[in-house]
Amino acid sequence: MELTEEKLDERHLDEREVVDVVVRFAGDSGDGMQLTGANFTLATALYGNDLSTFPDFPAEIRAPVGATFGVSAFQIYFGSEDVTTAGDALDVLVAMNPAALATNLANVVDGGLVIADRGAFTAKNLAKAGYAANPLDDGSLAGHRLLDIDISAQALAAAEPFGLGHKASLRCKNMWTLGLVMWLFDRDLGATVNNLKTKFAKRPEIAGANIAALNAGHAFGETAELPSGIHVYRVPQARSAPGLYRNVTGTQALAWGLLAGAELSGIELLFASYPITPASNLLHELSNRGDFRVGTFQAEDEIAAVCTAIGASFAGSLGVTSSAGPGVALKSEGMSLAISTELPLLVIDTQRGGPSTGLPTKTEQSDLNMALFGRHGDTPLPVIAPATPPECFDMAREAVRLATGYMTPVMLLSDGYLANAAERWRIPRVEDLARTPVKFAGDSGEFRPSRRDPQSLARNWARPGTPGLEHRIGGIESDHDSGNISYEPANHQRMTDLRQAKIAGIAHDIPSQEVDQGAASGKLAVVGWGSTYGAIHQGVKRARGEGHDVSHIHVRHLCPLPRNLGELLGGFDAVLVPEMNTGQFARLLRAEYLLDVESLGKVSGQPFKIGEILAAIHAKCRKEGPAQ
Amino acid sequence: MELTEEKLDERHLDEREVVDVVVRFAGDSGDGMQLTGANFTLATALYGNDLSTFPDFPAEIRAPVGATFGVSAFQIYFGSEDVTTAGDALDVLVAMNPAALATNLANVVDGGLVIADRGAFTAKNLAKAGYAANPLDDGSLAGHRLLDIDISAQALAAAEPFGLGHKASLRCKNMWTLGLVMWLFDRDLGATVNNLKTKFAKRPEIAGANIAALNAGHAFGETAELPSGIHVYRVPQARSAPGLYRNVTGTQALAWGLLAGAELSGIELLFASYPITPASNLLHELSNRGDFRVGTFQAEDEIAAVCTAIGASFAGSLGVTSSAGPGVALKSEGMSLAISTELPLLVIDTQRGGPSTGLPTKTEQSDLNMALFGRHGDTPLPVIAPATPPECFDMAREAVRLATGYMTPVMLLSDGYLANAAERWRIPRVEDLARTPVKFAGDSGEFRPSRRDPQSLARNWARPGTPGLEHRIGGIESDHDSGNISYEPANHQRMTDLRQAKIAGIAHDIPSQEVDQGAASGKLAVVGWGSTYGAIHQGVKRARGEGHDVSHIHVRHLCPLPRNLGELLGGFDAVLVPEMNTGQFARLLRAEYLLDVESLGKVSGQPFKIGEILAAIHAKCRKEGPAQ
Amino acid sequence: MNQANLTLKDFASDQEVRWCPGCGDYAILKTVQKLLPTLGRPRENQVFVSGIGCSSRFPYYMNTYGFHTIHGRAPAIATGVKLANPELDVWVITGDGDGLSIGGNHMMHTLRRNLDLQILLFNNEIYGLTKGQYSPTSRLGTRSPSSPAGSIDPPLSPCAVALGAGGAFVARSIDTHAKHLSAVIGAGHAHKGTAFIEILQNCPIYNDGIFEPVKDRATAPDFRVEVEHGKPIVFGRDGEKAIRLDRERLCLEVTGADAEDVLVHDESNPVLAQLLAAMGGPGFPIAIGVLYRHRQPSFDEEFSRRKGKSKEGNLAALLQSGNTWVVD
Amino acid sequence: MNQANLTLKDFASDQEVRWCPGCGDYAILKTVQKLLPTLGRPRENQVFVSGIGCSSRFPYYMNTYGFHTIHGRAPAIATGVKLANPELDVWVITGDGDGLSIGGNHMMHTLRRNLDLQILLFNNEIYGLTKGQYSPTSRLGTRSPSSPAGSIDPPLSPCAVALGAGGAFVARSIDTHAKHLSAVIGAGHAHKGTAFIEILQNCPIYNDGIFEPVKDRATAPDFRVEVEHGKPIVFGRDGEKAIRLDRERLCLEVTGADAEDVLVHDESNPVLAQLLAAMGGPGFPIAIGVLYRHRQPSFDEEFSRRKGKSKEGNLAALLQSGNTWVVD
Ligand SMILES: Cc1ncc(C[n+]2csc(CCOP(=O)(O)OP(=O)(O)O)c2C)c(N)n1
Ligand SMILES: Cc1ncc(C[n+]2csc(CCOP(=O)(O)OP(=O)(O)O)c2C)c(N)n1
Ligand code: SF4
Ligand code: SF4
Ligand SMILES: [Mg+2]
Ligand SMILES: [Mg+2]
Repeated sequence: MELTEEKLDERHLDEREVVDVVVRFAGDSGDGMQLTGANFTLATALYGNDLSTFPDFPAEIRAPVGATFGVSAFQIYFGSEDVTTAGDALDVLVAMNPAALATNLANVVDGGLVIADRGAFTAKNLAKAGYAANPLDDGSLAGHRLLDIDISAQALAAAEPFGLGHKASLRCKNMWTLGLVMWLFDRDLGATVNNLKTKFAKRPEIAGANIAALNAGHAFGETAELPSGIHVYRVPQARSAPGLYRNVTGTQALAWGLLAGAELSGIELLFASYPITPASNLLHELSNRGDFRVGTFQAEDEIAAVCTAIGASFAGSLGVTSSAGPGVALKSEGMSLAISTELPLLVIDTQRGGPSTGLPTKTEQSDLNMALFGRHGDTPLPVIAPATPPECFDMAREAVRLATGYMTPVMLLSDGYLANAAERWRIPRVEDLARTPVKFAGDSGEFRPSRRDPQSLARNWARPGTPGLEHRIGGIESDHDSGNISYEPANHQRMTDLRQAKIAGIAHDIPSQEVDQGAASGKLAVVGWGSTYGAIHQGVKRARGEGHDVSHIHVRHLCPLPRNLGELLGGFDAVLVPEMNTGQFARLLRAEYLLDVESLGKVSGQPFKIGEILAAIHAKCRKEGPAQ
Repeated sequence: MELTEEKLDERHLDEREVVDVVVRFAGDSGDGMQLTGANFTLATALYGNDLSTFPDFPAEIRAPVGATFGVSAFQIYFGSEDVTTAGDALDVLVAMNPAALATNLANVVDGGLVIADRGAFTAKNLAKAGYAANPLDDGSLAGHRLLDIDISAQALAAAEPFGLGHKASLRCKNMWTLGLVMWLFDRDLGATVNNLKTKFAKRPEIAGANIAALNAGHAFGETAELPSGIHVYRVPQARSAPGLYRNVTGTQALAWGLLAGAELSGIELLFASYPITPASNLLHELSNRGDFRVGTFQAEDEIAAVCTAIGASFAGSLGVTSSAGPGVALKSEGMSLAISTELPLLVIDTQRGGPSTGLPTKTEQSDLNMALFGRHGDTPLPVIAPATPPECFDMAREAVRLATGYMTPVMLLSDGYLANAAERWRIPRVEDLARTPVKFAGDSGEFRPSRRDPQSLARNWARPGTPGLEHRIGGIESDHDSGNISYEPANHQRMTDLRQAKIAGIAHDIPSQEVDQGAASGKLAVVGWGSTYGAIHQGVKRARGEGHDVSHIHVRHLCPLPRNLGELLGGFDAVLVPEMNTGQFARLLRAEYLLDVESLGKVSGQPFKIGEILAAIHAKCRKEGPAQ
Repeated sequence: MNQANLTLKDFASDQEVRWCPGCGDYAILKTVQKLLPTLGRPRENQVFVSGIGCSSRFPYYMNTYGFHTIHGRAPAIATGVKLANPELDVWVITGDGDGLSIGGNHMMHTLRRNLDLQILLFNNEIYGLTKGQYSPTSRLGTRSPSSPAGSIDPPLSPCAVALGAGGAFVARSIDTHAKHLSAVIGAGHAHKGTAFIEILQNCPIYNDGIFEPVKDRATAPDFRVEVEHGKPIVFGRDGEKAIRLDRERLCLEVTGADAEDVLVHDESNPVLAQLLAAMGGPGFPIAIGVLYRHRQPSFDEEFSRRKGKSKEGNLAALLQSGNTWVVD
Repeated sequence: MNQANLTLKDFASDQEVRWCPGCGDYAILKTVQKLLPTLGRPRENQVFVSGIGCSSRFPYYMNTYGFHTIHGRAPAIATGVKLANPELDVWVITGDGDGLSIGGNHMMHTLRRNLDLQILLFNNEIYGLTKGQYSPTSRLGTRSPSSPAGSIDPPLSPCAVALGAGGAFVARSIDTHAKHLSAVIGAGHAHKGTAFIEILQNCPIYNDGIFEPVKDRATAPDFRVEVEHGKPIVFGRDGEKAIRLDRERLCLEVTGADAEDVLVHDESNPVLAQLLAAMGGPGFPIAIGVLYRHRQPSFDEEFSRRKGKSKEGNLAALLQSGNTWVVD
């Protein structure tokens, strides 16, 4: 199906009270936009809004000042309920320089607010951004609300008393801007002030200057004469279940889920990895966690990483490895070994734009085929995919459960968007989390590595160091009964069948597929997996609001698929699968259920917009008949 | 579908003239069975029979004498027409020792002939083969024709005059046996005599002893009183198109096809590989061909091999690399680079039993999924598979044509059976082979690596060393127009679509799918790919002979599929896909055409038997209604 | 099981040994099976990890824990085993192809990290299992199925590579020289850190006799020299020859055993180790024994120290760390 | 184009250079762009092949043939380029991560084969592109996102690895030391065989200043020494210090420039090369310049000789070789 977009033309800022808002902070890499966004996010969370955020880094480490390709941005979508994406279009754009404006303006809604640092709109910067004339002056922003302030000057003034010198004082301009935006949405400055004090505990003059700038920005909003139509907007608090909350990124939640999984299973993790964008953060996150049941190992390459993990699993830990597409491709021979020797293993793929080096900092879901089929021989393994940042916590634990419970490698698919996006999370109580204890073979009775649990078909697991359980395993086909090498034709067939049956059997041990939104049968099912959740959720919600008979089904277990999925999908006249690839999951469903599943592919390195999902639903409903 | 077998109970030896016969020579690795088989094959070809052969090596390099796991065998199926497999069951078994008998007897048809060297049925050898009593004496061979001769003694006697000493004289027993079997089928000894003279040109006494043994074996058949029912069998000559013929293995034909492809395209090949069973023979074959347009390079590993090939392609040669499953898995990251940079490349996978190290010396087709889907990102490439040893010659040329014509990596799938099996081949005249010349970009006009042929969508190819065409390529997404790095979302979508369209477009440039046997629509289509051709051909032929409405369709282009395939298959009530994996091609057809294609999987390391195909057809026809 | 009473038999598995008749691997297997009971370490703590190759079948024949993995990756897998459980004695069994061709990178990095492993590299200068192609240690001009006109790649010297990678225990021995081999492997086991041991191994099928001069009783005294720390480097049938170092030109020379400046082996000197590793060629013996030994912290010691605090972390506290808020 | 008239500008592509401000890569780029027109070789015969990393962006900025490939594999891809067309000058651009971590094996085997390539390894002792994790050349204790408490793996010495692999041209230079760098690269280009050149490169973002002592005008004379064949190894602000070799203990020492036994550099001596490659640490300067140079046949020369007969083969004759028969 052709990808088109519908503009969600929501002129939020025309009202004083708005349901939800999208704000984007954009500037040079050195402008501190990520820090600004993080503090605004925290204030927003404390205010009580639901929210979703996404940092958007440039590919270059440090681009020259003022370059369009060096723009670093942080986007936040917040509102009074059910926020699940970082937003399609911008209500507010903070542009710290011309490049930031040039690269983001097209995304601002009509009547949206642009806050620009006039001080940075110098001739040089304008030229770098490709502007012939200054857009702040030539009327090209007429359709928008505009706040053009010499923020640089304002920040310098606010920082002056702290005697930092020009360059360091100028660095406070992001806090000045933050103060202003805080005022705009009635957010409290307290948490940011505390953060600044902690961060610069050893440099109180820097903390002071930043806090002064923050306050000055806020005061500016309160006192200055602003153009009409710019004022404080109220975003009502979200209705949320009671509990303790925090913000969490996909990577954080994944890391913590692994730690929780280890603790709940009573097993040690060995996390072996080789850096690669956007997967490295998981390595970084866990490298700090030596006080938990995890050791981290930076290997010489991805092959060594997966092999080290496999070695750890042989020795009775759970080996975990993590990479992005190019690195996961290199792990495939190792994974085949783990399948053949039936060792637990966790492979986490944080997908990015492909093929080859592709678009390393962008998001995509195009490694699904590789996860399912990318190994030599018949090599089934479970593949799972969390849908949201908080869900990464649960799916990491699920991966640990499946790997150790079935003695199998498990692939968990994340992506560049999911890894970096943050959402509100109601922190679970550790006591409430299900325990999934691992059992090792004991030293009683005659031991064979090939003995299996009749239910799960998992072979038993003997830890080296246990007297009496000495045994050998390897990647040559092994005899079903003795576990020794076997070249017997019938045995190879039997073992192949067994490997299939073991993985297929997991379908009995996972939740049956539920419908996320809408009826369990009807005209159209929009079926997603992974990080497309948020956009599909919103798109379906809006379409349903318009009266369309459409449901949202989101699949977390991609292999084996939930047992009821075929029947469920069969109950719809049409099935549409939006995914950030050329239709890989759609193809899986077609082969599996012989349903004429349609693919809505997007391969641009960008997540789906709500408007794209909505447009596809509209197109589909037009084709299939009028809304009911 | 469940795999079962039907015994093709053809008691060929009950007649004096027989349509076809299966002979298997089996003995210790040191017994020279491969040489024996090769000479018998040549005599059979010269006699004018159609034939198909398969050597069956043990996994061990040199097993201890007399061990069952050390049995080396050579099987030949020959007849008066249309021989396409090495045969299901044995009409004649030559067992040079008890181990050879023990491991092969079950495969001999009732009334089949067993020729055994009584001299090797010593207590020690019997014990090693697991016999409590001597099967030559205890009546256990009663259902068979038996020729038990002290071949060792006969050979010693024949070799005596040449003064070689005991050990070397004993080595002549295979030639003695060959002489006897030659007599049995009225074959001429001349070619073998010549071969022996050439082989032992420097050791005339060895040549002499072997020739004497050969003649003695033949004379024994002519003169000795043989048990009733054992006599000379006449196998009528095959009716063949006129021309020059030879025997050729899949590996040989593949190697020669590559050389021919290079010559016909006017391009140099760089063949870079790392040894692995059963792919190494292709490296060996080409390492001897320095006088053709091919350089061979033994790399340090498979990754280096594929990368060296890619480098050669960048430099204006055609890079070719070859491996089996574990090695091809390692090449996947490199292949993704070649797809992204649109360089020609040929990857040949001689599939073996998997997963992991699996069954290295056995055959399987379980790398299809990997070939189609085993890379990160959306990475389409053409996948083709020859069906018979002679066809390897044509498909190798086809691979060269596609790779250079479309600037794309191509995967060619062979397997352990196809690589080692030999069939009769009518040698084509080189003048008759189609030329597929490669065009390089010239130095006229403004050059961009991204410029493409509007028809094929292939980008143009500039050879380093050409003045004025200096340019850079790489694995980061490149701009559709300029070829420079581009992180533009819309461009990535466009390039992704382009890569899909380029490969999909090849469907217009390949033959449409034909029906190998039977009608173009009907009750049942048996659809195969690769080396299963022979068994399916025979199975369908027999079923059709019995009056069943069944057709055989064999697919050579697996990606893209022939344009008419969907429609063709849609014309059958049922589609059955026998393949040596758990149903990978069947799944592809299901997803592609939404037809309820059924899989007949065999994963035992062994090729299909005709009887297995036949049984499946019977089962299917029973289900679908009586034969018409 | 009482460790003290274990014998060779206790270390032999029930699997039939399937190397070719006459293969040097048999001798190495016997030596290791005989050595292990004498090391005073529990059998259940012994783990043999191998890649793919004839040599890599080794673990199947040891009645210990064993893992026959994939081609070239044994050092990486062994690293995982050791990091997961540093109590284990981890042995890597590899070949010249497995360990230096496809597996060269893991070999290099394992040596650099100095993980406490024993690496036994069976060097037969050929790819045995795949039927005899030349390997990265094959001599120039080696004719093989993939180099019918003779190989053109200069070979690697395994010990030189190990030293270049920073290996802290580098030794060489010979398959059938049981006493020497046993002593060298024992020393490697005693060394805390990566012990790299090259074992010259005959492949009678594909590369027969290449080490014959250093193995044959008659010729060996002229073609090999056993170096020992603190001892002069003397060889020859009657110990009549010796090695001296030309300290000006920095190269080794053959001299008489009675010369004044016979070189005394110092296994702590890396320069000497490099010279001895490279020694060979016309007139020179090759050196066997411990060429280099240098104690330095092993990676697993450091790793364990870091991991020491494991399990002290409080999960609930982690989940609640940083900024949180309550909705009631 | 008339090669003789080419200048630096002709070797600069139209792509905007995108390294961080202050990155040492800029200086190397300029040096190479300036050097190439002086080599007397056609521009169209220059091919730059790189892996992945900041350094590996290099080929984009050269107006020559260029291939930005995948992580660690540049030497293998360059091998293919050179074998396909030995007329080309093939340059490999790589980093400490690209060339020695993931790519260590190809590096080693390329050096061993002695293919005629120039390998420039930009050693900033860090993974720049992936935002600053420690690399295999990072010093012990390096704090980075993946080693927050300090790294525990001893680093590799690139030149030592190259020598261990049998490298026949091994040199070291410094990003901003343009004259020296240019001379060393020029020498590498002139060398027939693999020229391995380690370039100490500053990454101001993730590993700023690690080479400051050897780069800073004030401190450099004490911290580095330029070795030249046949010249005494002398350093210090006033050339007052020198290196001598303790020929008994086989180790280097710092002495006065007026000492009698100042070491004279001999680039043909592998032992000396190893000593100089390893030189460093408290009190010692590091050596820059050509540490080792040894002419031996290059792989591509041998390969081409073998391939010489190409196209002589007759296809029809091949297809009809061996046993055939006619059916009429
Ligand atoms: C990924 C992969 N590539 C190639 C092979 C084929 N292979 C198996 S063993 C081997 C070489 C063995 O040589 P070596 O390590 O010297 O062992 P040897 O047999 O000589 O003891 C090769 C190339 C494989 N099994 N897996
Ligand atoms: C297969 C693969 N693994 C990992 C990466 C991620 N990666 C890119 S560059 C790099 C390291 C770069 O370090 P170095 O070679 O030292 O180059 P520098 O950036 O420091 O110049 C890594 C780990 C990748 N692109 N591909
Ligand atoms: S091929 Fe060589 S190395 Fe392998 S088992 Fe046989 S003799 Fe030993
Ligand atoms: S990160 Fe470091 S090495 Fe990379 S471009 Fe920036 S300064 Fe240079
Ligand atoms: Mg070997
Ligand atoms: Mg670096």
